[in-house]
Amino acid sequence: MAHDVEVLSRGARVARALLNGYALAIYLFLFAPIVLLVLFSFNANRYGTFPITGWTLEWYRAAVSDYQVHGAVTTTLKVAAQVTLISAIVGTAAAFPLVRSRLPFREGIRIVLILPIMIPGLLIGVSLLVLFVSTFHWQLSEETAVIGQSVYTTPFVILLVAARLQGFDNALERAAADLGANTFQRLRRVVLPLIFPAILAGALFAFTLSLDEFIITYFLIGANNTLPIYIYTQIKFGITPEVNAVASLLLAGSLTLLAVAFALPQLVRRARRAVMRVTTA
Amino acid sequence: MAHDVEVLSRGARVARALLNGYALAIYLFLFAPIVLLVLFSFNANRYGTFPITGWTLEWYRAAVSDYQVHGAVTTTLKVAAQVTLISAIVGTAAAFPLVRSRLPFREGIRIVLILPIMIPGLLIGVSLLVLFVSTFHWQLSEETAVIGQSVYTTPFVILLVAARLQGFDNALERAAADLGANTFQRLRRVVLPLIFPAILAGALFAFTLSLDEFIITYFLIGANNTLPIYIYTQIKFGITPEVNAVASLLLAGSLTLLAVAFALPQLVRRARRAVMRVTTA
Amino acid sequence: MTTVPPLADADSRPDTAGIDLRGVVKQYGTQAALRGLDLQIRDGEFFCLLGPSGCGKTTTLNLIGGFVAPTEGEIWIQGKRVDQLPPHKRPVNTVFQSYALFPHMSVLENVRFGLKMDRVPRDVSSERAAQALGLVGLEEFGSRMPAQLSGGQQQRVAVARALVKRPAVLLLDEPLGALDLKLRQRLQIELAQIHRDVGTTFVYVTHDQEEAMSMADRIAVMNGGRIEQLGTPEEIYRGPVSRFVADFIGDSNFFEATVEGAVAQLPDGSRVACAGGRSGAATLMVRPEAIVLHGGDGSIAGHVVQTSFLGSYIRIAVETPAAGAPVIVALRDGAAVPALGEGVMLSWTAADGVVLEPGPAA
Amino acid sequence: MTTVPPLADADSRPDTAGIDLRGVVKQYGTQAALRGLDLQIRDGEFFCLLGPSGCGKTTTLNLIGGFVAPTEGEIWIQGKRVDQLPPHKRPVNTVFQSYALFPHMSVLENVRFGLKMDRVPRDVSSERAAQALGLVGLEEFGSRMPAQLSGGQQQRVAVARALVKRPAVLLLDEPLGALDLKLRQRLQIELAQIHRDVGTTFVYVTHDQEEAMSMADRIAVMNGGRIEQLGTPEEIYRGPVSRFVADFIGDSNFFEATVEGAVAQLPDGSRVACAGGRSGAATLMVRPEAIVLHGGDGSIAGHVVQTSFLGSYIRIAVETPAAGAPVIVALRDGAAVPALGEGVMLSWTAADGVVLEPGPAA
Repeated sequence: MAHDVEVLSRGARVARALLNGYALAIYLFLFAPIVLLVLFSFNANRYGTFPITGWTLEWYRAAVSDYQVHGAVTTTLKVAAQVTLISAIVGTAAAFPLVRSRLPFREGIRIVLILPIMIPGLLIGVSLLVLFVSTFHWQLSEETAVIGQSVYTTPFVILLVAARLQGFDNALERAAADLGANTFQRLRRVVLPLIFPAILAGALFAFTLSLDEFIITYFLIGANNTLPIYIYTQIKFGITPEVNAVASLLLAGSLTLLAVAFALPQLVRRARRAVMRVTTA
Repeated sequence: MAHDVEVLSRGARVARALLNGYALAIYLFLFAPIVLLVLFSFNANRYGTFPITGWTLEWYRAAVSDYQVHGAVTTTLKVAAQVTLISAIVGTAAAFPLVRSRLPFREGIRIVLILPIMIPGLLIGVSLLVLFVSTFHWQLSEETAVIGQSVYTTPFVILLVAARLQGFDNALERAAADLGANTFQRLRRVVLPLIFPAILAGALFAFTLSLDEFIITYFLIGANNTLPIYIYTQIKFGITPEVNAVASLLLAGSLTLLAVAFALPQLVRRARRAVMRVTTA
Repeated sequence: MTTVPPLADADSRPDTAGIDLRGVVKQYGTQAALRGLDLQIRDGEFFCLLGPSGCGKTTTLNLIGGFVAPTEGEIWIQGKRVDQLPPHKRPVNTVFQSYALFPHMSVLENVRFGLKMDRVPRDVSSERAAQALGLVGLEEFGSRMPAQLSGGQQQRVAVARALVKRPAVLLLDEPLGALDLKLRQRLQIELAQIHRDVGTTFVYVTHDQEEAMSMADRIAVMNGGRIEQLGTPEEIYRGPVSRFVADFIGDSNFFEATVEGAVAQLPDGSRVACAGGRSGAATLMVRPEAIVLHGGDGSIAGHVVQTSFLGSYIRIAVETPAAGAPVIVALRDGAAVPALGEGVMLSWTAADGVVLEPGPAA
Repeated sequence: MTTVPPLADADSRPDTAGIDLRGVVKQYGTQAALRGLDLQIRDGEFFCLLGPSGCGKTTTLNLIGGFVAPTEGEIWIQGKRVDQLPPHKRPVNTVFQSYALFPHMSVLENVRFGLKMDRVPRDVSSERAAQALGLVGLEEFGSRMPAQLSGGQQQRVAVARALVKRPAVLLLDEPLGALDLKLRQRLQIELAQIHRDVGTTFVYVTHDQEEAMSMADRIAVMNGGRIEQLGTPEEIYRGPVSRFVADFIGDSNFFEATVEGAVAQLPDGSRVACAGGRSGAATLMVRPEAIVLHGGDGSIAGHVVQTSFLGSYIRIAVETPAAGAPVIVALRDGAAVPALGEGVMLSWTAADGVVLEPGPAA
């Protein structure tokens, strides 16, 4: 929190002020495009850019009543729901052996696990396309997109839950064993309740990633449209304020979900305490 | 490392074995597409899929001698070099105030800083396109792509360097001040040498991200081609073993860079010790 | 070097009371955490496993508790062989170093957890949990969450939670390590009282010699995966069998010496009294409070390099050619204190000069 | 409650020797870390700032070192006002708690760093650095990297690095905190010797009362951002001015009492001797080693709840209606030890019953 040194010579004080100003400028620059995107979506000017001629909600109204947007939203949510379910269940179960067991090459797996996160979506998309179409001769559909996105989102859940398990005080599980709980009772009464916030955060995270994912989905979903694909195809015809509005809505949804995911551990704790107060009162 | 409990009842032992097997299956599934992609790039079969009729380097030879690939590689490296330089310098300088100063809303900035990492590239691309084309009326070029990618890569450098600064023992800087070093001497002799591995890792990271970035580049680079864009346009015409080879090369390059970035702190330490031994001998 | 003689017939059933570890070896990979441990703990005693970190004391506790499987050897508790039983089937309960209270359960639920697992009816378990909380003086705290308690209170909840199951053996893994000195001293007295009240065997692990000495009936001093000495606090303090034990328990001064009968010759040629025992090269150990300044016959010469008033005693550091490090002397308050730099003579009675195997400084 | 009287004229130039803190206040936001500190440290003395964490002792050190700016007040070192000078312009050097050795420089480079900053020529700086390393007995370690040294060696390098600049004041921030007990005791003797050799003023921060007492010429006991008592170790041990000081320095027993003259009446009605001073409600403090068992006149009755052989003394805990917590008695080895549960009488001489302000238990 504090400065490294509080008492400064004059030269040092000037240098610090300059650096602070510079950093603020950088931060502004980093966030400017996003801010402008949102700004333009409220702009009455129908070219979706400066000058701002007035404020309007018209583009939002247009977007919300567009049947193409409706279809895209429905598909996006359907895919996201399936991806979330798969990632949460598969990811949680896969996180346990990563932290707990004597799985061979455990450290190796952990590093390699970061790969699907690091590997460009383009390559995941390409390789899954090769696998599904050229090898399995499957028809592309929502389901192939779900599988493709899950390959990308599951590692996030694994890492989140594994991090929580890593930080999990093993003594708690030993204490439960010591007090007579068998493996399943330990899991149900001690471990799962305590890692639940991480699972929930992982699920929310997977949901958000799925909402926003473009390239893997684009390769694998066939003729269907998700919201990012809708935005992409619209942009090809030119930037319109309607697209800005759709993009802003997608952004708002994603940010809200991320905020909830970050705040989750505290929310769960508070809810639990409230329940406790009621039950013991 | 160790199990939470070593002495198990038979039921628990069976459950553990099943879970381990399940997890291994998951990990295989997550890595299968990437492994197949590389496998197919060595496959003599010219449809780029099963059956594997023999091993060949022909697709690599074809890819390497393709003039389109040459052009894409050149552009990719030029863009990546510029992005790396910008991100490393801008990101390092911006990391200091984030950790050290009493910048207003410092905690807020830190959270918001994760946004360009979290925000889908699609939205960054769209908003920068709006900004550059509709607002500034710029011509799209390599330079606009460099700016766009930097918006996306710089936060990674900021976060990496900030994490190192956070873990930096402030007492070291105090000790330097105590021993008579002014602000600039402290920076030059103590702080920069010690955070250098993080800066280098951040730069490598930015380079890798730039190599692999598709969607922002696609929107902003205009008529030019980078390697990911080349792969994308090729895939539109159908999956060929040449594309598999190019994708595999891109993958190999990215993974090597990432491995170096992860191993960097240790490498730097070892190099330093070797130099020390020579100078003091 | 345990004082418990190995049983004549290795296959005979051990004594049905207490805990019996027979030839227990524990390897982690190629590293031996325990190198063949034979240990009998009597029913109802307050037993301490004492030693530095890595000596194997916690591994021993974990073996008894069932969290760790022995590589070799047998573990018997009250006449029943337990080494293949998982922890939830052993008649022992543990107070963990971190307390390991379940953070998502109230204090009462924590204490009742063990009874719930045993399917004790809810009304009975509530009553017994309240009793256990009473034993540790926390009747009023049942509805609190663990995070709302102080460290000392959490420690007491952990004791109540373990005792509520009425185990044959209570294992305690440095339960006072996280608390400050004054509180630790108070809880030492409390734990000893609880031990007398419930009559259960306590096996207590600590690296703090004062803690071990203040509570234990018997202490096993461990080092490098073995028991180096086993006995009452007084036996160990007065008659340490090795330099390691002498150094670990209490303060001590060491001299390299050549012993003949009851006389030890030191490196500077001076000859001092010692308890005798072995002859030839040896290490002579003398406690700081056993040294007399301005000694008579058989004294060694030195000069004072530090005098510190420490309240209950005055500590004098004396540099002498007879020893490598300054010799520490503890003077009772009220004794004549020499000045800094003053030359002094040191001596002690023969019984206070303990002769040990020769060995390098720790 | 400092024993240094405030100067009559607040604007007069302070003594040119030593360190002078005048009305120093330090606020962090709305939190006061120091609430008006007046403190004079004499040239060449070994001065200890002693107190629990959060008492303001480290803030005081940081204010002298220049890492923290005072909210109010002045700081003078050897007749020069320094509170607006950055650390690199003050005639002080610091040994940090974590040692803060530069991990990317060799030991010699670490020690030479300060001289390099002062543009001392390379040959001179090499010689002085070697000298400083010699002072701490590490001549041979110049080419090692800090990570290759043990904790005790790192600590000594930190001392050499700070002393090589020949500062007017050496600040030491719990420099032995990370080391184990035996090593700490050895380095305490060493540090005191270095202090005598170089003659520099040492200001030493610690929370360990034994450490403070064993080295310091004078101690300032701090609490809640103020100095609670200032004096020599003996003055403070024998005449603590408050329950806090008595509790922090040494072991102590407290009794609620009503004092009249040299007699204190305890809650159970018994009347015991005390040093007197104040009348009415008070807290009576007696050191464990000052209590005599089987006392005569003016004794209090109790029964033994624990006896522990602790080597250099035997600790007896006695429960009595006269005190809330068990009374701790330290018997010298060789004294008659009462049995557990036995009834005993306790007494002490009038001088040993220190009368303090009434106050609740800590």
